Amino acid sequence: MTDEPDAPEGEAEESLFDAPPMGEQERMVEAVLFASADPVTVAELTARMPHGSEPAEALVHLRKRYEGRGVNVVRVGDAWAIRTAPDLGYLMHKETVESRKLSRAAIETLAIIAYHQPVTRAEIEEIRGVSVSRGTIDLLIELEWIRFGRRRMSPGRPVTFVVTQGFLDHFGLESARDLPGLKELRAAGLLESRPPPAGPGEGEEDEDGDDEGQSELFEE
Amino acid sequence: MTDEPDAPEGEAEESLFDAPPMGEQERMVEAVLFASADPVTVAELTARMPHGSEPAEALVHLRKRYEGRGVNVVRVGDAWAIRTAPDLGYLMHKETVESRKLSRAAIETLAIIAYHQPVTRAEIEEIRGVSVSRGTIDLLIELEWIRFGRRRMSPGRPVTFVVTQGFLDHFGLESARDLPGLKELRAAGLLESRPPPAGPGEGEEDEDGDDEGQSELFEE
Amino acid sequence: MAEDEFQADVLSVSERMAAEALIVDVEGFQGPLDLLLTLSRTQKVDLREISVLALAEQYLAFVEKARHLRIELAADYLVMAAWLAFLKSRLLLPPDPTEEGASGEELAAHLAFQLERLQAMRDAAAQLMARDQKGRDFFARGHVEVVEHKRRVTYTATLLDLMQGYARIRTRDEFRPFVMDRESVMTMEEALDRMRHLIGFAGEWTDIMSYLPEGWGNDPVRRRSATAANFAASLELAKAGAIEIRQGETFSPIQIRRKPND
Repeated sequence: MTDEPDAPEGEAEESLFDAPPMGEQERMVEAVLFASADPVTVAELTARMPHGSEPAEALVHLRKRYEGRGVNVVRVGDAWAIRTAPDLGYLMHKETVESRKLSRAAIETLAIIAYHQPVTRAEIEEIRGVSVSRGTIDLLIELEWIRFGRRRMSPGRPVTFVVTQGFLDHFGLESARDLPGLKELRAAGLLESRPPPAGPGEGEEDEDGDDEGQSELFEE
Repeated sequence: MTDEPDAPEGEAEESLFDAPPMGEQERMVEAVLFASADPVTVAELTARMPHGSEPAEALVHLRKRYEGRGVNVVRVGDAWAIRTAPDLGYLMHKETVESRKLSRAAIETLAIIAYHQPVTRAEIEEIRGVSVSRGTIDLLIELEWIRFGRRRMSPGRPVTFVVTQGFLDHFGLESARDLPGLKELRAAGLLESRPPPAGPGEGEEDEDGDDEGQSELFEE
Repeated sequence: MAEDEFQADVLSVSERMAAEALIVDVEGFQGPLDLLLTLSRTQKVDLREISVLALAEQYLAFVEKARHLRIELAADYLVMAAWLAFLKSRLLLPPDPTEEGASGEELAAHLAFQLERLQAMRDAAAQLMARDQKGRDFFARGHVEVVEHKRRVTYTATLLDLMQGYARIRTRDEFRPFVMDRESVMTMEEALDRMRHLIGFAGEWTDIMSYLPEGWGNDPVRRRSATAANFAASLELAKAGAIEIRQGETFSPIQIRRKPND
């Protein structure tokens, strides 16, 4: 890379390429430590930073700057990282959640409740074509995504299920009515199936197609 | 803050649940923001911090503290995050995620949704003059840059699309109001939805997905 | 050549060259509106002051040229051409009070608006993509802190999972494989199964028709199916060396018997 000899420590010689000011180097180290998933060694910092930088010195400054702050610059083996101050660990509880993918049965059940609410268990089973296990309903209730709705005024007065505000928040919906219908899912490419059997829905040849509401009536 | 008679300072009858001093609150906010890769809302901060804390105020201090540093406190919608300073991006090549190259159609569709939100699919097609291809919307949803908004209260109640917090985060926007050139476009009338004048042969728009209510969208 | 002279009224040589270059690139356009926008650039004026009439001429010349070069244009382009031809006639002819709908000027103004809006969105998209982007210009926390001592399991599901799950259920019927009405159909397997059991008793030559199961001999549809199945099964059994088959002459009854082993 260069043909100059390694600048020995303590030499007063000016490098050909001026290293950035120490304040700037401190910023660089800060950004790299922040963005790295793993602790970073001084050698790695040196390799990344502009020629002539002194990350070891920048680290001393940075470490001092973070003393007593909510996060600290800590040494991990022979590398460096930014970590939460130990006394604030209790704030991190919510970061320690282990997330699991919801089972297919649970997703389908949840989807049916969202689209058909209020819906009884028997109706869910009819739509899914298989029985719904107790555990599935319990899990969805525990997650606070569904809750009991009104009892249905039919024989046996079965309970119904509806989705909760928590469900809407989690899935980024303003209301359950905003869930797209099948046709819209298909239009968005979320449904990998062939186009509907009815012919082309586009009305280009439609001479009197200026009535907006009309054309949809003939689709599908 | 003010000289109110019941200011807790030095008072004998200090509440058992006194909020921590502001400096301490700032540390807490700092720790939580550092620990999380995703933006954190003030509500989440309030929920995590001791009773009586004022994270919104702590954020003002913290933001100031990180001005000009290697990492900054940034606002993302109604949430907050710490991000590396954009001028240091070149140091981060190791962290750079190979982003999928977006097609021109996807980029234009994204921009139209951002600037016209909430916007229906038919409106996107009207603006681009071509139908939105399958998979474009799908891709943008998958990237978590767009989501479904409220249904439009127009005939057919079509679903609308809006941009997400993830979109704001990705493009470093505080809110959708900060989109570049938004004011000028609005002033020029280019964000109004202007229906085409009625005339023969003007019926090309196919407003698919426009049906009466949600239940009718389900094809049997 | 005659065509070129015709076009010379409306288009300069350079415009024609440009149009030809455009045709080669027709695949690269995102529809007729995109093409119109590109054509409008040759006018080198503010999109608000564009001459829609001239633009319509250019577009129609483009389509004409494509047709001349036998280049296949998508239907949208032809629809737009028809509409522009209509617009052109409205712009050129004095307004007919009996005609309904918008005037040529209104239609032209709307087209100009559409072009301006599309251009504005393109510029906006470019500005958006030129912004600093997360994961490219600025970065989120690389290391998400994990504190070991308090674990809670959460279940995640995305809206996409939800919608796809729902779509899966609601479209399941569409994907169910086609099943024939089997009421009056006998498969070869069924016949084979039956005959394997019966053939043990067939030491003598027997008419194959006597093997038809009860109730299959009268209804013509069932009889046909059962006969075919039995015949196929007989061939199968003969091939396996279980039976022998004979037929006295064409169309005479087919007879089978168990193959006398040892």
